[in-house]
Amino acid sequence: MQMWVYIVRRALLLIPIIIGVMTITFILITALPTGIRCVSYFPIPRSGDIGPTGPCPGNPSQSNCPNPWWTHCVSVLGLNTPVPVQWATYMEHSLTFNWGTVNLNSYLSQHSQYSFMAGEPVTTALAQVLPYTLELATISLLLILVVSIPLGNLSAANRNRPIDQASRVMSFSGYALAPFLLGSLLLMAFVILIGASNGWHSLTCPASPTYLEFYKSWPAQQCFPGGNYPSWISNGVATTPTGFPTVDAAYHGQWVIAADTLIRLILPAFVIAYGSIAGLLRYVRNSMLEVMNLDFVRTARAKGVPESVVINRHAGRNSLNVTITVLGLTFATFISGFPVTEDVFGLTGVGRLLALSIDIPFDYGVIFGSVLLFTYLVVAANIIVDVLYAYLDPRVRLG
Amino acid sequence: MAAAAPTPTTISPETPSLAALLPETLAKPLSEGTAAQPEAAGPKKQPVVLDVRDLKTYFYTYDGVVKALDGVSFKIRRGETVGMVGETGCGKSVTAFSVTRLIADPPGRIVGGAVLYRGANVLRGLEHEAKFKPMKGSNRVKVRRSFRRIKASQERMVAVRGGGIGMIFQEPTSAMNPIFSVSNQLSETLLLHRGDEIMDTLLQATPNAPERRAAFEELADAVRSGQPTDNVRAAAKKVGDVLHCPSMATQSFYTAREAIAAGRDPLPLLERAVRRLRLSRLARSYLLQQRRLIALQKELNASYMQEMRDGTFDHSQRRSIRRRRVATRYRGGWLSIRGIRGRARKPLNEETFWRSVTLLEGIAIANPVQVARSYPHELSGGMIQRVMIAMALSANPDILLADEPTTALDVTIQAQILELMRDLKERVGTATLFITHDLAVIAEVAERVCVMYAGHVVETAAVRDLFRQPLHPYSQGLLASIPRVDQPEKQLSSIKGSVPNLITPPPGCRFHPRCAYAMPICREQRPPTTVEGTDHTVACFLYKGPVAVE
Amino acid sequence: MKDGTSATILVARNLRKYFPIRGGLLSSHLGDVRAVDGVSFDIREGETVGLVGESGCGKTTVGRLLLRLIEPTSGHSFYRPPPETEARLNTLYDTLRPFTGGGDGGTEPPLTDEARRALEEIDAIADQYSLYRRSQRKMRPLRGKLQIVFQDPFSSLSPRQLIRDILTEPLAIHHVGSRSERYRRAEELVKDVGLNPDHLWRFPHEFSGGQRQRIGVARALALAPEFIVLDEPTSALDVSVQAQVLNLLRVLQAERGLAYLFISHHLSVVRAMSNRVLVMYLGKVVEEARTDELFTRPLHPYTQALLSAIPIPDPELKRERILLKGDVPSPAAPPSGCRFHTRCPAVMPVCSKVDPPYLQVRPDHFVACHLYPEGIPPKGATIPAGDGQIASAGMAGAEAPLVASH
Amino acid sequence: MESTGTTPAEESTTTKGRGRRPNPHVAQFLRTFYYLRRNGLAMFGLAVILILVGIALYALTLPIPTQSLAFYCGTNNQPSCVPGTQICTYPQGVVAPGPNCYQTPVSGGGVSSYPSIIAPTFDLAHFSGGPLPLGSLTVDPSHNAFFNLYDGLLRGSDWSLIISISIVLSGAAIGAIVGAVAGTFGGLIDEVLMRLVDIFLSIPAILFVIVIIAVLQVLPGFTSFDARIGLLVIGFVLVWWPFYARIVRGQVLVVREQKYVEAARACGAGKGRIIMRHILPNSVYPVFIQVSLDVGTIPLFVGTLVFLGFAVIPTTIGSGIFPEWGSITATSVIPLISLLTTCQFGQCIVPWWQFFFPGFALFMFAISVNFLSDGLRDALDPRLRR
Repeated sequence: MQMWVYIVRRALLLIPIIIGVMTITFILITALPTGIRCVSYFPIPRSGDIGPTGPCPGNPSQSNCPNPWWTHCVSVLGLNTPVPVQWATYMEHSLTFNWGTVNLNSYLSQHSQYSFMAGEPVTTALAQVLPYTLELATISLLLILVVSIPLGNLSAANRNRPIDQASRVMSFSGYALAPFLLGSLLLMAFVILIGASNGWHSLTCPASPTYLEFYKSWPAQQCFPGGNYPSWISNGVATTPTGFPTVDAAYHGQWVIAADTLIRLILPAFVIAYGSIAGLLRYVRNSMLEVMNLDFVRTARAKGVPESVVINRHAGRNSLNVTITVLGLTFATFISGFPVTEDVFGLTGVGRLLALSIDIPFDYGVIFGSVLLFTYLVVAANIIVDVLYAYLDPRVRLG
Repeated sequence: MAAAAPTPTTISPETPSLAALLPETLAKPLSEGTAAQPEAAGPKKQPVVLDVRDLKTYFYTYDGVVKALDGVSFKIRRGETVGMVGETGCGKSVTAFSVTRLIADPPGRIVGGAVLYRGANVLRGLEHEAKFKPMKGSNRVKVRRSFRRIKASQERMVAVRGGGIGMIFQEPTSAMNPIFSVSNQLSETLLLHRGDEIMDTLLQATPNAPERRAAFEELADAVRSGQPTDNVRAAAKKVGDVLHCPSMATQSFYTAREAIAAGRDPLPLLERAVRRLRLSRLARSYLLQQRRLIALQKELNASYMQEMRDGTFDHSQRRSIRRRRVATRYRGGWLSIRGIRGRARKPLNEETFWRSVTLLEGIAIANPVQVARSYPHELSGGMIQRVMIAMALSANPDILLADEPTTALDVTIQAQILELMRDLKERVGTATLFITHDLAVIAEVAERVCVMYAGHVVETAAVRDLFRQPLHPYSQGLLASIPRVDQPEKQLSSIKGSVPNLITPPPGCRFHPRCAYAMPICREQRPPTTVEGTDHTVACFLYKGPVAVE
Repeated sequence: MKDGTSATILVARNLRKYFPIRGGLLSSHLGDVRAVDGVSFDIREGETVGLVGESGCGKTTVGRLLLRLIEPTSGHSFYRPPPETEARLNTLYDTLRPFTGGGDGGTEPPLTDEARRALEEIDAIADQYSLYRRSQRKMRPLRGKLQIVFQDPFSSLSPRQLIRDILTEPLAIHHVGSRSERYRRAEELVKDVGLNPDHLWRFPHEFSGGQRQRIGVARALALAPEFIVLDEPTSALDVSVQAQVLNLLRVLQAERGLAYLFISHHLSVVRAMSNRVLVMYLGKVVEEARTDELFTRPLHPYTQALLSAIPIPDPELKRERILLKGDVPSPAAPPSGCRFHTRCPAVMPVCSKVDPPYLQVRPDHFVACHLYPEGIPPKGATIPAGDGQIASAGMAGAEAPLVASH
Repeated sequence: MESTGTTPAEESTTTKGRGRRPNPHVAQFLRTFYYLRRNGLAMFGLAVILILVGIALYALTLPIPTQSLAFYCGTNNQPSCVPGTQICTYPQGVVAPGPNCYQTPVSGGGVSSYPSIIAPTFDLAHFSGGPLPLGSLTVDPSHNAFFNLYDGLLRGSDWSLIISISIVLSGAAIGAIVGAVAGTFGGLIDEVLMRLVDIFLSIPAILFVIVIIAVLQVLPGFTSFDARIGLLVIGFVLVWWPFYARIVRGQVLVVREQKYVEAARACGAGKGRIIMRHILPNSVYPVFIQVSLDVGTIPLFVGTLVFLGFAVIPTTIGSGIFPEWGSITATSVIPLISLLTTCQFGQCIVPWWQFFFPGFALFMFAISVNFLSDGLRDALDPRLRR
């Protein structure tokens, strides 16, 4: 089978998955009461009444006239049509990125960096915070690969020796430490040990509102060089090519800020990566051990290939396939670390938005939107992994 | 006719002799170590290249200590084929892997004996590698390994494996690395063992020799006029000679053939083919660096051999070698940067590719270029087994350990492989240890036979003697139990019972529970190996011959 | 033994099993692996039929088809048809032969009315006797009568079942007797295959290969079968143990009048065990004859090559052998015409075009090869023309062993 | 006929100790345990788990604490509390001398509506008992229910076990059935079911649970605490079964090809019998291991949910229902973080014990379950045995 055929096949397999995911969300949404759906979909009217009926335009004393907001909502979402039609409407909406609007609950509105989002469409809100999440994701992915693969090979290469034991215990602890626990532990550690003692607390130091307007992140005045802001930020809107804070800072030549932002990402990236590292480490080790028992490794040794080459070239390349696959499989778990971590460290991002929107009253628009977004990230990651796999393994590439 | 046959392999007369590809295979001087060998078997004999003495290999499992090999001794003389036969679990393969120290460790460990390869004891320093402590309350033994020493000894083995002792394995399909192409894996072996030679040819090739055009013309004419393949090869060989690059012969041969087949003018193509010999400065410096590294590795191997031979070695010398290696690597560090390395290696890669094609020709593969480009999963078992053989022999080892090379193959393919091995043996003359459970195959290939049972060698004899008059009851039983296609009326007998488990092997002679002639003494003590007739030894109390000298 | 007195248990006719190959963009049906392509033979009471061939030639698939462990693509195997029906079937299939020759649609001429009628009649008979027309519940009683012993003694016994449970399960399925009676039966079985009742209380992993194989045989015997497919029963065993199992099988056959289909790639074992031998190549039977006949006078070049390729445990005996070129072609894309022509030492132009008919060229000796164009010759006639071409090969392949053994 | 006769050799090879063993299945189990016993980590895990189970059982016997436990404030030489509100007024950042005082930050609402605690020096005596000992914790902003961390841990243990076990088992049951059906029947059924599994698996688990709970909890009937626990369980089960389904199916596909299954078919065994007698018994072990892993993981996830703000913990202590460890940990972490983010460095004392002890319990539980299940995997894997 040609490689492109393989890839296209994988891509085609994604279509039912995406449709299925949307269908699930549709089922859940339809379970919601109409009022809540409308609130999650349309900005709350000035009058503030969100019932089916409202005060009549004629005399405000009566309040049994049909609420135009309500009727509009019902007609747009097709709530009075049969379910299949509703489904079709929903699919159309979600495929055209019409995912409803943000209406802030008390919790969100407290955090100044989110206040501007009120009444915006969910997709724009998400688009604004997505770069932050992606930046974090990239760093923690790098962390995962850089740590787990060499360490796994190492512990496989000298099995049952101290380093192997150590890495095993580490991987176990990774399973047993929830991100919120690990995160707050680290936070506390750094605040108490570092932050309190010297001025070195840009890792964790608290926020300052104006600065947040640019970063929507968690550095504070005293962390910020000189406490004043780059000239290229005007009332919270930065003149930036990309949404990625580090990239932007670098683009504007603000290396200090860029470094500052990166430093802030170290701890959260570590927290997110830790669980995945734990999982991957174990898989790398086991697959490495399995590969090293295979005949062709023995052949290589019998040929007189030095041990280091045997491990890195012959065994390593083969176990890499397994590693990649596992990474794809565990990507969903990896993703689900974001809401908590971003919440703990107060970083801006899709996860934080989700975490904040889970507060009475729920902001269903944001909840569904961000979950869909995360799911699509997972799906995209999976197809990338498939392509990589095909690239790495001739048995797949050449069928 | 190769083209006529739609199936890939065919034993065709046109294939060049492998000896041509493997120069001075037999020219290796046997070191003074062999003089130390006791030449018990008379002057006319060839010198011993592999001498295994009282080899003990145990597996320390949870259930207990599996005494897989318990004092195995045998000799292999230069150029001879020794068959090793026995039932599953008798330790045939373990022997082979112990000789090259490829036993999976843990759980396995070689616990005693000596393996003398050309006078160098491969197992030197074995006793320091691990400490054994029996655990009370169970028949298990705790093994405390000194990983440092084990690592060192494994490093030493690099000097022996491949170049000295080559191996072929049972499962062809799983014996090659699935993600590297055939040529890639052949090249690896070539670079490991013939690297210096390859680099020299590349560095000394004369791509601009004026007389090459004439050679090209001649080759082109030879192909065009449809002359017999031998003539074409001769012409191609001349091209190779002119350019001082033997692999060019193969390349030009195929280039010209394809060009004519495609109805194009071969000359420009040949010119382009020559281009790979015009080395850029980058490539040249890369080659020089690699050349140097290989030379250092050779020095290192020499010192390893010396260490294995007389237990000591010159520390300062080895340290200096290591230091120089590091220095060379460091100085050429820029050459290992991705993009640069790729370009720098290009000539080398092409050279090794065409050399591996030549090798494949040598083992009678009809379309070697395709096979070289393909990946293992695209080839049949028989084909891969051929490639494995080529790979093992390309390093001209003194000894080839063939571990059940035909067991996984069909009868007709097995016939092909045996034919090939016999053929190569005539041309290359490597000594072979042929391990199999099939006495019939032994009868076909071997000159001497060791019969193994439950980790002991119970009988050793010239193949004819063994089949004419097997002495050991086990050998007799084995021979009697083979169904023979040419003797249908033969009543199949069998040895009662089954192979004992080696954790708690029967005391004394391990065969006595199944032996028809078992005597009381068999239960008490292990029978000594006695000499019965010329070069025929047996370990059984039934025979009272003189005890064989170790 | 076409005129043998013993009744026929199974009449297999034109068995075909194609495994579809899926792939491409939408995993569409690309083609078929023709594991079995038009195989016909009979199994009679108390006889052993050998089935030999290289790996991938479809031996095992034939065995599984006979037990209906897989459904065939086409063809029938009739269970115990009455003699006259059997005779009728033979004539019918003879009329059909020219039409069902190649199996790969191209070569066959369009059906004549007669052939069509024959097909209909066969269909009618099949409804009555064919295994594959039976419903599962009507199949069940036959399951006991047709049994199988597998090649791999390690994967053929469930690792989490006691031997006792393994042996009593068939009885339980067929509701034979009470629990205690079943246990008693199991003990008998274990004794029959030469183990002792103590073994009932063990798990499979506690046994050696030979013993496991005995247990496999015991399970097959549990329901008093009349026909057992032996799928390479000894190829996983050591030589010294193999003889034990073979002898056991012989004894059981003698005691209970079992019929065996002995599948193996090991010709010497087949010769030792069977009365008749079928030689398969790429899903087709190329030659069938009585054992001694086949081994002394192999007609098909493939058979000759196969015979000559067997290593003989005798260093003195030096034979020049027929070396076949290359590997077995993939059954997914079998060569046109005679499937052997790509490797055949005696290949002729016709071979690559026409699929040779399957003819009886000597009494009870069937061959599918263009070297033997006519059917059975008059008595006492020499081997038909064409044999001369490969006489030497034939000699080399077949006669040499005889010489050696004299 | 020597070939068909049991020989002493065979006996010696196969019999380990002569005579009938009482029950081979017991022997099998003992064998497994024998392999498990070598694995130090696994035994450690086993020990810890047994202890925790013991604690849980003990907690069940404890009397239900009365509301009065929760109402306490101020001892002598401490500023008096406003009666009935249990709020001691302290200037921020001052270390309290006594153990038991609470102080709410000025700003109301949001995170800071949880009390941040000003801690006295750490003292085990206070920790273990006392009317309102050190490390006491509130579970809702209105401060009408405090409870002793020690009590909480004790009584939370059984909930932790009950919740996670019920979730995992029901998930495994569904998954096993789906996987077995898909694997055995194959074809279209397999295709459909596995696509469904893929869909479920492509939604990150936690987020999926969040969405489900977020939706379900607005529905009528999910208001009471028990209902919310039920909600939690439902949400997790809905998300968890696909994992097991995938594992079981993969295993079934392997087992289905085994010769002994074919032998059973040759004996005329029906599909049901084959699934129940042959396929499931031989493919259940990986699921078993996964289950044991997840038992440890679930409380972590519950904690995460609570941390994200789902109130799945009881607000009425009087009912005798205590939050499980995940919830306790999360609840104690939240004010901590707000404290860290609001107070000035070096001036606030971080009540680390508040989440350290529940967090440690959680961690120990999860990690020992991991040790145990890993040990089980090794012990049950034939390749590692041999």
